[in-house]
Amino acid sequence: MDSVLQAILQDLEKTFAAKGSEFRGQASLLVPADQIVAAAQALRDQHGFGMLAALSAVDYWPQPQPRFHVVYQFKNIPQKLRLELRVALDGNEPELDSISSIYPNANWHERELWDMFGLRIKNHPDLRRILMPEDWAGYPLRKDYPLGYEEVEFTFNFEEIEQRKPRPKE
Amino acid sequence: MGIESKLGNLGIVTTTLEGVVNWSRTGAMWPMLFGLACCAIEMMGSQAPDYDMSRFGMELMRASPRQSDLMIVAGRLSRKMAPVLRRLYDQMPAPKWVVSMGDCASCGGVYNNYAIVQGVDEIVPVDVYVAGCPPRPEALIHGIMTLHEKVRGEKVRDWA
Amino acid sequence: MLQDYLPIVVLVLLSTGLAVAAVLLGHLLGPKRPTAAKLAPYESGMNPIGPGTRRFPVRFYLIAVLFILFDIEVVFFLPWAVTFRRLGVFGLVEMFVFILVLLVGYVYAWKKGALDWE
Amino acid sequence: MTISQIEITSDELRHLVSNRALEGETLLLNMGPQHPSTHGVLRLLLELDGEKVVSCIPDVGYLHTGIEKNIEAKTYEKAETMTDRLDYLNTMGNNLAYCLALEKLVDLDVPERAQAVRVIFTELQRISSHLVWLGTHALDLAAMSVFFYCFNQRERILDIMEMCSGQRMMTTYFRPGGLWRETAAGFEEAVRAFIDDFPRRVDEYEGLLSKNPIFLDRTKNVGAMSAEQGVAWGITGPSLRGSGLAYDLRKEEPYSGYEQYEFDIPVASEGDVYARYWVRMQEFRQSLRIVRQALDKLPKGPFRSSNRKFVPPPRAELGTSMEAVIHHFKLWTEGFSAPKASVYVAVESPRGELGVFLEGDGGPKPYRCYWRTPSFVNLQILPLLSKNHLVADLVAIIGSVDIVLGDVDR
Repeated sequence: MDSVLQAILQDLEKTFAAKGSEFRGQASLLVPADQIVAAAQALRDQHGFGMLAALSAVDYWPQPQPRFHVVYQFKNIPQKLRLELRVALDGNEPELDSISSIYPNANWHERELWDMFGLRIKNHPDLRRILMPEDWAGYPLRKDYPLGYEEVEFTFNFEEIEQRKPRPKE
Repeated sequence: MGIESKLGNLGIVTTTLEGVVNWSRTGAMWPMLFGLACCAIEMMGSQAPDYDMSRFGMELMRASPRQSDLMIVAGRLSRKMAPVLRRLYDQMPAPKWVVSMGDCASCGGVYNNYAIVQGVDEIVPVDVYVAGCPPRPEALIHGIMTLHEKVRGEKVRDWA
Repeated sequence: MLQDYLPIVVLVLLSTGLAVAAVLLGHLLGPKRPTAAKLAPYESGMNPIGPGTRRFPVRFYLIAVLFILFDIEVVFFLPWAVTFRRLGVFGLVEMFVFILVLLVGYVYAWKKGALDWE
Repeated sequence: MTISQIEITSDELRHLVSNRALEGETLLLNMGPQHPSTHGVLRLLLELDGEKVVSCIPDVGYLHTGIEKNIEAKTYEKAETMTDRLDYLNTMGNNLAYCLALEKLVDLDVPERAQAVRVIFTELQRISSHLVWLGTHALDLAAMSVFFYCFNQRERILDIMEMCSGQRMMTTYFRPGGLWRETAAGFEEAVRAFIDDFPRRVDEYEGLLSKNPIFLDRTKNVGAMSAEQGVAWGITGPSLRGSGLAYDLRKEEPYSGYEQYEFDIPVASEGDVYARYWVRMQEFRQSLRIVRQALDKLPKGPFRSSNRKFVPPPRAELGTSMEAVIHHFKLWTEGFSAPKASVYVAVESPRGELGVFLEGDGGPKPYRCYWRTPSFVNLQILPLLSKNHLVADLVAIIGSVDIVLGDVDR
């Protein structure tokens, strides 16, 4: 991790009470949930991270304390730097502030977080499901959501599965 | 095909009504442009000059269901897309057939999960299943040839 | 004299007859299975928003009229092109006058801005 | 009869549609999932004032396949077959991104020859993906013959891929630690024959389109995008390079040996549909340059790393050494396990930055594998680009942003 990124990390750790870490040369910063909008604003304006490359979430299901980690990947194009910001969220229906006012492309990413993980995003311009049908129940990418697969048909259970398989209404 | 086969060459060809109608239906069966995913690229590949599906009367991929006779479901059908597929199938005029191209359309394929309809035959009645992920253009054309044989075998009773 | 027009009459009768026959046979013999879904307007696979017949801006009508105008102009070229040799220079001048008149109309429409969409 | 009596289907909320549409003055139209020029199952709710697009609301998800959920249910090695179907025009690129992320997570080395062959195949895949883009983009603008020429050339590339990996599109040819198998005999001759013959074809396409007045009218200053807009919206790839910013991950963060090859990044400045077209046409030639250099100095040596903890031993060894049998058994039943950490690796796919966020939990199955796909991000700017354009220009803009719906919906 080169020195410029080191300096940025120290500065962010002080101002936002964050905890930096490093793995295989990639810097990561754990920021408290309510500081995320300020941190994103600082990253873009002071440190020149112009692009929000990726925004996703990880579900540590059985462990309720920080149940979700929302992971932001920022990219500083002029200085060729990448930084990962993590936000820990607790409980099954967590809330999160939207940064789509700072990075416009966070709009769809946050809609996907809501759709796939059920993270309610506050003051998001248009929070709807993006990938699943509107009336879909449940949040698919959560660890406690079953993969929802169809039972594999063998010769011994072929008949009963055939009955249960929906037929096209002609 | 009719009596001239017994009485020798009468200079005219006699056939049955089924023979003529089925021949005309297999002659120009226009598929509907309904590519979903990776199989759609292979379907475009089989429409392109190297494999040229138009040799079998499939010259045009009609965009609207009103002018197409065959629906090739090329790709994986997601739960959100299922009602759309059913609506398109309903909006096709009467003599219509369905070819389910690829494993994902035929049985859900590698995706045995919440998002993919496990086989298009849950939504629309399928005539020919083409296996492969994605099936080679030759496999798709072979599937269409089997469909043509099936259509040639149809009887008047089926149309009633 | 009447004999000369016989082929045209036969042509007209034959063509309209064939067209009408095709449509009529299709209408009479073809199976009709209207279902609610089949009759719904097709909107690339989705539930159509609003009825099929909706109010359209007048610019479409303007473009349609301009097209008809210049299409008929082309239709008049055909008889001229067929008898081009026999008409000779007189036909050429006559046709250029005809084109000139329509050109004035075209330039007027162009300058008035009827052609671009705004 | 105002529009409010017509129930707008539940997924179109009224706050997105302007009130002119509610009074019925502008026309609400679905450019829906089944449309010849949406390059897949993309649905655009268009609000039209005559032919002019007042606003366009993309609605994606019609090809959502739950790939990330399926990856979490498979071991690291088996999960790679899921990656082929993501961006089905860039299967080798997806494999490369997944393998690089995995190799970084478990710190696995890749021999020189495997890196060079990976570069050759990724560039060939870029050419084949650009060929499909060019074919369908020109088809949308009524140049039908270009579609046939492009697909004819694409078959040559698919033959090379089938020769080595046994499959035309879903290759899964790259494996963690290198390649699945040594390249087939006759591989170098086939690739050399292709790169000797292909430049003539690119000039042919340029001759057909670049100075064609109809094509120029349809593409010049349509859907212009500035570089700042692009970066703010996270646009990457040829769409951003068309607006004047030379941001190419093969140069920014060289991976898999890209720093050895010298090639330049085509950049245009206008940022309109023609600029993006021009950038991709130059990328044909740059990819050929890379393949030629990689082929000339293709090193000999092993095609896969010899680290037995992650790479199953060759079958010949199974007869002689006991450790090989143990490794073989462990790797093919339970699979190798990765440390409890996360990694983000981004590669340059033909559409932009393709990033893999891979998180391991110490077990043999990926805990979370998020795909930052370029089409998902590039599509967000479509409403901005298509404002106040005609519907015909919207078709050209969709073609120029080059989205693949498998990429968008994952």
